Amino acid sequence: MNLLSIAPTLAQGPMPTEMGGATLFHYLLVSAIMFGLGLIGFVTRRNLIIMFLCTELMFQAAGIALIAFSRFHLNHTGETFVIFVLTVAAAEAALALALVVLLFRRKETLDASSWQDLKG
Amino acid sequence: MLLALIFSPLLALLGVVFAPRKSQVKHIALAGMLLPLAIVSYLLLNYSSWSGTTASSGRATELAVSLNWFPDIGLKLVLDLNSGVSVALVALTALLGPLCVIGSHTAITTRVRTYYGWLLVLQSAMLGVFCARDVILFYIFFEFTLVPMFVLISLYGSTNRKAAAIKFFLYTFTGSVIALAGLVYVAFVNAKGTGEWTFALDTLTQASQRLPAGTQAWIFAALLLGFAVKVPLFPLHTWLPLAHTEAPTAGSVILAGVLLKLGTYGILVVAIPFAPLAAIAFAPWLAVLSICGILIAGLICWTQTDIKKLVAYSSVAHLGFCMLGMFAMNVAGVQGSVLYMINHGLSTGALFFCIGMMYERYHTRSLKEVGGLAAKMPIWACFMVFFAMASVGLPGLNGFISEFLCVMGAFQAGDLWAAQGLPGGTAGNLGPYFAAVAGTGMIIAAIYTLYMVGAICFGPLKEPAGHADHGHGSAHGGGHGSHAGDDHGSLPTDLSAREIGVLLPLAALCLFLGLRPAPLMNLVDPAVKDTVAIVEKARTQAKATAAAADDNTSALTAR
Amino acid sequence: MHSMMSPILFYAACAIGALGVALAMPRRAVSPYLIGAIVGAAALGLALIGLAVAKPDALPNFHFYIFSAIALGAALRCITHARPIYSALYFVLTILASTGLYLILAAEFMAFALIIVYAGAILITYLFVIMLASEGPTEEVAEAMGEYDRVAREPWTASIAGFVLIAALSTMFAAGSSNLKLNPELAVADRHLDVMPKRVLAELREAKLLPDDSWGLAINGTNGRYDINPRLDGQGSLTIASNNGTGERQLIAQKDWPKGLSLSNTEGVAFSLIDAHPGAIEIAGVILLMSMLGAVILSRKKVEMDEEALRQAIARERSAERGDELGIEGPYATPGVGQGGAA
Amino acid sequence: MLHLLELLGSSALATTLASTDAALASAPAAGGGVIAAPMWASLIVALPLLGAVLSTLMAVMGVRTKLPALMTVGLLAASFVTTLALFLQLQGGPAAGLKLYDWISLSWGSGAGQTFTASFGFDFDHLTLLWMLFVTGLSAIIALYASEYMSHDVGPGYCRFFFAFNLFVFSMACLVMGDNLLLLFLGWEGVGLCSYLLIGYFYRKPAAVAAAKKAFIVNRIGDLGLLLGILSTFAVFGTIEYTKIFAIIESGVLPNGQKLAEHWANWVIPALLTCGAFGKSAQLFFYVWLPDAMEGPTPVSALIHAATMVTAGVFLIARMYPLFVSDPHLIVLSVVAWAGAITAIWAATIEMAIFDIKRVMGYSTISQLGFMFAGLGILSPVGASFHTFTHAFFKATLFLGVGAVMHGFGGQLDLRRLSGVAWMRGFGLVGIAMLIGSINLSGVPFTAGYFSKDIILADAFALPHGQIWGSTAVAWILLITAGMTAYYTFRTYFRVYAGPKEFVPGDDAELLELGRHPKGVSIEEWHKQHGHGHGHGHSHGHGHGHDHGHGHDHGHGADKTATQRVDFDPTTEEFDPHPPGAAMKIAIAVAMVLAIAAASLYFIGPKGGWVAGMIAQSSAALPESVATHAGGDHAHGTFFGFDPHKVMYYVSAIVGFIGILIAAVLHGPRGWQGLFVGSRTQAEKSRADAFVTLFGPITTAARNKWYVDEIYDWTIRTPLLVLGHILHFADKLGVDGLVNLAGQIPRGLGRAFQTGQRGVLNGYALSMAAGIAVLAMIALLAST
Repeated sequence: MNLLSIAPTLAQGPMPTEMGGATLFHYLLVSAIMFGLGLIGFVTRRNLIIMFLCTELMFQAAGIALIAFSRFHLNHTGETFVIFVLTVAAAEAALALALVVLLFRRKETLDASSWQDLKG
Repeated sequence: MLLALIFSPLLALLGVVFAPRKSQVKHIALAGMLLPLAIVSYLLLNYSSWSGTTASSGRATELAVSLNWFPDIGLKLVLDLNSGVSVALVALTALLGPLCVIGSHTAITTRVRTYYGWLLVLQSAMLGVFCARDVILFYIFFEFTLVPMFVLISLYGSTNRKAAAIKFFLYTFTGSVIALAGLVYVAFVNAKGTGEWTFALDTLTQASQRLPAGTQAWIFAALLLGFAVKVPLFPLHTWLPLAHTEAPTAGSVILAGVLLKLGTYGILVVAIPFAPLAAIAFAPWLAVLSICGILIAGLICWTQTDIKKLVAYSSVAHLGFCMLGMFAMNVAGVQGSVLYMINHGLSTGALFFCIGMMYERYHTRSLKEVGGLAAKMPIWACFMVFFAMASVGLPGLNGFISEFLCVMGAFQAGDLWAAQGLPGGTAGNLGPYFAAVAGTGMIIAAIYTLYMVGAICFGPLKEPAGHADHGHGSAHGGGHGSHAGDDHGSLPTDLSAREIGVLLPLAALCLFLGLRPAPLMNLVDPAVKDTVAIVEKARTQAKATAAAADDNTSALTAR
Repeated sequence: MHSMMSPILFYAACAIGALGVALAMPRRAVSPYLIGAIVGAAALGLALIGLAVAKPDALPNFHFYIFSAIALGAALRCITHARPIYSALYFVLTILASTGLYLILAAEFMAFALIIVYAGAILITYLFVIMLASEGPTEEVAEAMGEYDRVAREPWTASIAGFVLIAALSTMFAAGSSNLKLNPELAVADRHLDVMPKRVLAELREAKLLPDDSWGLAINGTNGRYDINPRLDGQGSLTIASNNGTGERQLIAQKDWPKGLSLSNTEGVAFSLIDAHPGAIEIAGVILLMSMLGAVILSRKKVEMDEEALRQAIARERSAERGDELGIEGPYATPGVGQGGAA
Repeated sequence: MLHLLELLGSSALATTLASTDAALASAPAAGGGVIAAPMWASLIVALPLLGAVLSTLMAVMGVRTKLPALMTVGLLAASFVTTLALFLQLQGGPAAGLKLYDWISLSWGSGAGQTFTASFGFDFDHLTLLWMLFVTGLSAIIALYASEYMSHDVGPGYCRFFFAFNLFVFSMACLVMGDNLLLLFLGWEGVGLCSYLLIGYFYRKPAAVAAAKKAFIVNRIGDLGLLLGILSTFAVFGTIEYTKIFAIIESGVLPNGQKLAEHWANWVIPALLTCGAFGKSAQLFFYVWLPDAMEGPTPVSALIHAATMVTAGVFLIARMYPLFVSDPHLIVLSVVAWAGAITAIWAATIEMAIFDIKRVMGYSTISQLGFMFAGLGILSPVGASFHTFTHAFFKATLFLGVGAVMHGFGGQLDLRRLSGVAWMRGFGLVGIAMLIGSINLSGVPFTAGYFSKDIILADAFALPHGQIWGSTAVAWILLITAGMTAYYTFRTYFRVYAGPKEFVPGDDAELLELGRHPKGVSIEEWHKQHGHGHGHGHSHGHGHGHDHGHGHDHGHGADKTATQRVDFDPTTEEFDPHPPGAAMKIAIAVAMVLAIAAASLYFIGPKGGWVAGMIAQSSAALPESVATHAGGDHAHGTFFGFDPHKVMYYVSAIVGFIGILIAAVLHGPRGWQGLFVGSRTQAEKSRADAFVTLFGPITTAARNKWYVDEIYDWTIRTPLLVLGHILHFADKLGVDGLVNLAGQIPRGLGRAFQTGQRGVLNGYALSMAAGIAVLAMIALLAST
């Protein structure tokens, strides 16, 4: 598809009709809600793995926002950043999960609240 | 010269840090302390040559040092000794420094470098406060005394030292931060008026005096709060007994001898000249607080069994007299107040030395455990009685002159005399009642001092367990091995020559200043009169304003 | 905000959403997640109504609704499901739905990359770890789930905080996005055509826009680049020049360009990455390398169960009347590794 | 450099010498009638000071001989000679002044009263000379006495004693001769210090320490009044120099133009000064310290607490008499008169009941001081001064006698355990001295005490009604007290000095050592056997050094606790009274002679005797306006219609004899021959004891000093101490509590937020999220 053909409308108005009339705000709203859910999950869940999953959720929310911005601005910087986010998410998954395994071996539990050695 | 005076202890600090052997440290430190003393002595000897004909404020002496520091905000490094009060206090500081080092030879045996190093830093900072003629510099020196003292208390104090050090630091620091706010505010107002930032003491003093009474009240309150904590004025005194009790001997001596004077000096040199109108308005209330301090602290002294705490509380009472004289704000009162700073430093410092010497031998300060030491340590007891008498204000010794002048200042300063046209009064808003009530403090002083002397020196000999078995004349070998670093085997039963050497100069000065205070009084007289003149000017100004207001109202009513 | 959606309805939706999420959280008693889900859906609907009320003529099309509803619903279940496995799977669903949104946003490359990397790689790792780190399944399924899975921590506070944040973010987004203007300078859409002359020539040739084979792309005299100037408004042009020595030039307006003469999304991303953000690639590479090393080191590390945990584990096991079989040594604390273990 | 010297006052002497003339030259203009005294007059002050310094040096050098005593006696004698020479030079002339240097000098303007100067300078007028004569003279005598009395303590203690002794004389000289009130205050507190040091001389005795403390503190209460008086004086008169004050008083117009007679200063300042005088002279409720002060060594009691220091109050009032009489209503003098009378009779009641002979003398001093104050109060400065003068000698004699007994009998002071002392070997002189002292005190005709007391009594009766409120009542009280005085004096005399030779040695270990020996061995043999260094009697003079050849060395203070002495055991040991040695005897004899000779002064000079002449030439003389009413031939008051000045000779003699008679009946020998040895048995003594039962609890109360000490303890000391404790706790809990509370605020906040810092990851995340949410909301609300 030719971006140029839809560029003016996308930039200033709703989405092209064939893709729906969503504006940037709609995507940002979805992103915000997803981020909020991820945050809530991170705060409420005690399972370390789920907590990491929730951070992934927040990454994802950020990704949607970035892609939407990228689309809005008609450049690819946002997408580049999503790649970066993806990289970080992958790295985090690798490291964090390794840590989780380690911690689990230590205490036989995934409960985040069993790790409060820094408690003041 | 002044730079050398202030920084020579720091020079010795290098020596202390890099001395090849620990045993050399105290000698280097002593040298570092003696250097300022030598400089001060030299300055005093040539007083006329550098002070000029008058040492009135606003007039730089030959010694003045003025270096740009942060020129962008008008911060300068200005040092001068153009006020007799500063000269006297610098001399006191320079004198107590070496004595503290000598007095600590046997008391401090662990972490020697740290101890003497901080002592030197402290000395430098204290000398700096009295020389600084730039409020920010003043404030920096003022605050920098806290750190060494904090270290000295928290490392070398007795059992409860940590809490004492923290309380000392936080309490005084909180106060002085408020004072800083006041100082900066004045500088700000001045900068707004002139368009140029400066922190020069004289400039700010003049700028601040021009402010309206309402503003001055706030400035005075801020400054006073900072300095009154240091003094300490009555309800703000609670850090002092704790700090004194826990501090090592030299710490107590310096605390009582010099650090408390930073507060009174600040009030005299900064707070009152900055806000004379407010000072006049607040004087009776502050005098009431001072008197409360005299009486309440005095009575509390009487109930103490910890001798160091007793002397600490007595400091509160004594400084109450000092403040009373200062808030009389006439020549006699302020003169007495300044003399009190010096005299209290000498006599109470010496008392702390004495107690420290006793503590080194018995490792207790409780009057329940030791007593009647005159039988065992007659020389010590003689000094103890002597300094107790000096601190109780016996005529002929230094304490009396200052106490008398303070009370006299309070007595004179009232409209009572002027209303009757009597010659002996001065302007002011205290009066004979203040003096009379404060005078009862002299009785209480006698009560608690004699209680202390009677318990510690006289009566049947009482020693803590482990000491009674020492035959007289024999050295204290063991018997109290519980104390870490206890190597006082060399301490004789009575005072050693070194210890006598510490106390004797103080005793001689007490006696000399008691019988012939004229040199000191002449030295501080111009500065005192300047301060009083500032207050008098404000007083007449306030009266003129009030009279004008009266005229207006009467004119209105007439209409 | 008002231009985008009705604030009152939106804030009400946030409140209801908070209620729904809090209700949906796993808790000690029977979790009313169904009710929570319904309430959450109601909230979503309310938000939509809010959008509709504010701008009835600009309703997004249903693709957006479907994908976002699936994504958010799955996300909700992801954070509320008591079982980690299901959470992970719901997360995959979220990812898939998100890719739908990506596609709508014309980010094909990212959509597929997301599926491959996230759904494919990362989530599989998660699943592995979840299985690795969960207690073995037993007869009573509920017992196998840890207390920490079954009970959420402070659901109400968290929901309220989260939704306050959502409300705040949304409000800001609304305000910000309505003020946001496209900056043509930053729009790069087809800008990189001048660095791929062969492709441009091929397209032109195929579209028969070149008079003959001797014609090629003209070079701009001022900057020395091919003179290809696409513009966002379609008013751009490119110049071709004849190579036969006459120096003849011809302008082709943008509207006459062949359809294929534009950058695909993948190409755009590639240019963006390599041309505009080469450092990011390097950094990403380093990060990945490091994380790989870290993961290797961490997973090789031998750990000993710490004593207190061991006691608790034993107690747990005893209470489950399994203590005798397992003994003191846990499954991951083999004898003899104590000395080398991390303190 | 010169400037510095000037600054440090090293050249003080030079400048002083130079400025003295100038000062003195200007003085007459300001104060009138002051001429320059010769420079050597300052020796009166300087010699005792030198003595103090030398004593210190001797202590430092470890002198273990009687050198300090000899030095002191010499210096004090020289001081006395100087005083005498000065007296002879100035006698009959105007007052002289000598200014050494400005002690405190302060000025805040050039106007009147804007310069405060307290110089180290002296005024020599007849009042000060009168005082200085007996102060220096008696101190020299008593120093001689003390040289032997204190000989058991040769060493640092001895030096300490004579240091304080010298310092006392120096302070007393400053007090008396100072030319301004502040120098008087210096002396005033200085004598207080010496009194403190000397009462507490036996510092291991808790009673002595407590007594010393009490003396100092009670004195300080009075001193506050004095200090405020000085300040008021300066405020009102603009100066504290006597000559200038007197000049103003004489003119009758204050610097502010008001008339002194109509100004409050004429009674407020005297009232304040009187407060100080009462403290120092143990009048009214201030008296409590003086009996306790008898804990000090007896020479100290004799000199300080009987003859000299306690009369400082009398001196102060006499010194400032012009101001006292400037009040037309004489309010303060009325108070002084009544205070004196009440104190006199109050102390007398106690004396009649107690048994401690030294305390009897102490209370007797209070009582006699009451006489002096009453004398001042009833406008008889002459009587008061004369009585001070005579009292100094005869009371010193009595004290020295008591000291000899105490010294000889192991510290025994209970008059029930001593009898017939006068007849014992070596105590004859003591007996005679006591008799002479007693007849003086009792007012037996033609003794010095008789004349001096007469003047007071006669002047009291002679005073017209209304001038001093209730002067006749005061007179009657004094007359009754005179009778009581006679009674208690001779009660002591008859019990202790007359009667059969019996005694129980006291429990003072130091003094017991002088006379103890095993049963069956005479003391001479005992000492010979043991090579004891004890001097005995006259042969050794002052040879009580125990510092050699004996196992326990108790020669000096530091070692005393180390040597535990075996208590005196009457079953195996005997005690021989230890008679006074030569030094003590000489001192007693001289004092005795002077006590007798003082009577002759009544006949020297103009009417009223030599003292009257001295007073008349001093500032204490009654001004004409007052004198026309009081004293002299213009007496308005009468004694039953007779002229009191004539009839009082007989009345007081009769009263005195009645007192002696009662004492003789109750305590004395039966019959004429009873004055001699063995005429009365131990059993007969209880005649008085049977008699006292009649009074029942009154005696007990009097014996316990009317429980005044206890009352003070419960009304002042304990409440204050309790208040101190309360304040201490209030300080700790309240003031410091507030501070700590302020310190707790950050800590509490920290605690409050600590719950968020549980170490739980979720918690941190939650707080972070909530924080961001809140911040975002704030930002939003702020932007809209």
